Amino acid sequence: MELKFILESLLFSAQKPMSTKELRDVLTDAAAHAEGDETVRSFKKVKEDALTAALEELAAAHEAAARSYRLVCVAGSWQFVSQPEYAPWLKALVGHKSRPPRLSQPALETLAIIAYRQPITRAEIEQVRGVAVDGVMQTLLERGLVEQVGRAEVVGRPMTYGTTPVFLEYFGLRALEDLPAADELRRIPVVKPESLLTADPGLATVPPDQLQLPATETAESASEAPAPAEPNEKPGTGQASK
Amino acid sequence: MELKFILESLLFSAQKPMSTKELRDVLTDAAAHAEGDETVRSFKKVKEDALTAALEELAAAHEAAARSYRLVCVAGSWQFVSQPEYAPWLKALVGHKSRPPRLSQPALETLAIIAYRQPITRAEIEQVRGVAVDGVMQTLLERGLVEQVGRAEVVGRPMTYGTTPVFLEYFGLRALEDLPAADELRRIPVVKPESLLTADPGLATVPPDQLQLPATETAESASEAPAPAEPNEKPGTGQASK
Amino acid sequence: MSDYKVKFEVFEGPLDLLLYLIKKEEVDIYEVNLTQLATEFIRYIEVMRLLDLEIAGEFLVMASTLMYIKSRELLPLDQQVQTEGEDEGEDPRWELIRQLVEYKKFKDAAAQLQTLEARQENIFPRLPAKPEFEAEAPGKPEVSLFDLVNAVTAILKRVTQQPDSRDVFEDKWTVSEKIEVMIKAISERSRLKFSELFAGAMSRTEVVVTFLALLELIRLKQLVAMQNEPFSEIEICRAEPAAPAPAAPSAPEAAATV
Repeated sequence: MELKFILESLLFSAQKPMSTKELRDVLTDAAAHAEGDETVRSFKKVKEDALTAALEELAAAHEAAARSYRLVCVAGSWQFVSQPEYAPWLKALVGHKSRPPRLSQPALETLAIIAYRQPITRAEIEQVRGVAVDGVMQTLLERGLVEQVGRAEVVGRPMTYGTTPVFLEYFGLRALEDLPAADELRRIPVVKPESLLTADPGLATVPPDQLQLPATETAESASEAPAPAEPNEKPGTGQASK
Repeated sequence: MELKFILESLLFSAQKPMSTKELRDVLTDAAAHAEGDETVRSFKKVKEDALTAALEELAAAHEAAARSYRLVCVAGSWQFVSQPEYAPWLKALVGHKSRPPRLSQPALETLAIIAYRQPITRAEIEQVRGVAVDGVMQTLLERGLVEQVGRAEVVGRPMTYGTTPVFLEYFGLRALEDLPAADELRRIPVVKPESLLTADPGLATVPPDQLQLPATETAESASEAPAPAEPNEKPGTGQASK
Repeated sequence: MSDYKVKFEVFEGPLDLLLYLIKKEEVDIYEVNLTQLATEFIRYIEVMRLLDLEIAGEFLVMASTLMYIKSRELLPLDQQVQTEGEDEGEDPRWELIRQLVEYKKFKDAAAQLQTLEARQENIFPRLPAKPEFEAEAPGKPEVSLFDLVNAVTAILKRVTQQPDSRDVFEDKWTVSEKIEVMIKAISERSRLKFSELFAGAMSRTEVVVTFLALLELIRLKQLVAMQNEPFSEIEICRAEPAAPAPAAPSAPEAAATV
């Protein structure tokens, strides 16, 4: 029985990185429970040096084997890690059992509109956001953040929506009154500087009428919108889910 | 990028054993999120056969490497496991947890009969063992090693039993075909003659052919069997199981 | 007495006892002398009776079968022929041997399962920690709209508590003016604390206007709001200019740590 293989079996099964001290403790503990097993007892007091040497040898062997994982020492603790080039598959592996994802930006904006303007119809939401909200509404309804609260007394009597107690819980609010400055946020007119005009009126807090811009203006501003990057798709935004 | 190493990295990182279907799903999912990555996309539709072949190759490579762990297939799912000789240290690592009690001799015998002859009725099991199996069956059912799988098409339509995936896991078997000496003990599917059915309700299966008697003889001998008591229904047999 | 009982129960039934007796004789099952076997079996049962032990029904059934076999053996040959002449297969001796052979095979199979069971106890599956992917940027998650909204609530409360906030009734600030102020501030210092944006606000309205300006700039991808950890102070900084090559994902450094 070689020390390095004992260490390998430990590191391969361990759920976290292990320091040489922790490995040594396991060897000692195993020896204490070994009863008559002389082999197990013979590893009772392995020197730190011998441990480190065995681990180095092991790491070199795995490096040489050039498999999809390596044995590495990070901050004094040893662990097996997968090679970075397999990340696309490992992400897919982890992704399968991911918790409900964070709300997307469109979902948050839609939710904000509903929160401040409830009860509100789908058409009104779309007027504010400037885009269809079917998919987003579906998500919000499924996650129980919004619900149907009645019907608007207008032609067609469309459904109206409002937020749920789950919504308050999700954002750590005690009540709807805790939404910041509801009154002000509803009333404040927004007059945007020419240079920053955009195509989609997206702010939840602004009444639709104040966002209606002449069509020409909108088109122009869209084409000259500064830095047309998509931050949430850029690497480095950290927004990234999981 | 070789398929087998991708699979290796997945099994290396997976939190549970994975079937070829699950592995395939991960490959497909990764391809769907690959965007421009042609390598990742190239594994979008790997055939089940190719997967299995790659896994077998991988398992053989790990076997040949003779390290402290192996890649194995248990109950149709692949996972890395340690070699038994490192158990003393791994037990120390996990803290000497108590395991479920080992199965008793009667339980093992009953389980063997069910494993090789499934689907099988309780009466048939008792006929082979020569004793009642009520208590033992209870234990096996509770531990999830066997389950009801249907009903025999004989008088009284008694329940039939079979083994579960837990059974394969418990004994570290890949499939029922891996049972030792399976051929010899496995039930040969033979349509049972009418006479036998009426003679002994509950007997759905047929003894292995090398032990088989001509149907008529069996029927007669059964009806003529001396002391036709029902051993399994005798109270106070004290024999019972556990 | 209970000791005897326990010992007796070591046999998993009459077949088990018979196999034990056969093994003791060191003969093949097919060649066993059934008459002798019957005698021995019945002797066991007699001992049990003498000791007044409870005897399982299966043993009694087997005893009577064996006695039947034994009695047939004792019959004169011509009478045996008469019985057997009907059909060889009904021979209870053959039936018993068939049962014993079959039972023996499963007993052996059970022993093999036991070996596997013991082996399996010493096998430990690799149970890695869930793979983690390093946050793509140095750990600066963007904050949600509602993190901002919550933050502004606190500021509004503070402004409301200022005694002179009502004096500044006439509010000159517009959202666009605030936007320009903010762009200027951020170009001078790359990073601003959320609270700094509101530090000079004299009224609720000014806070709200500032906030709307901030939201607008975030929406226009001019600024990003970040929070190093939940509930820490939100920071505002310039949005990074668009990455020229979005085809360079951060995969290489995203090694899964296990």
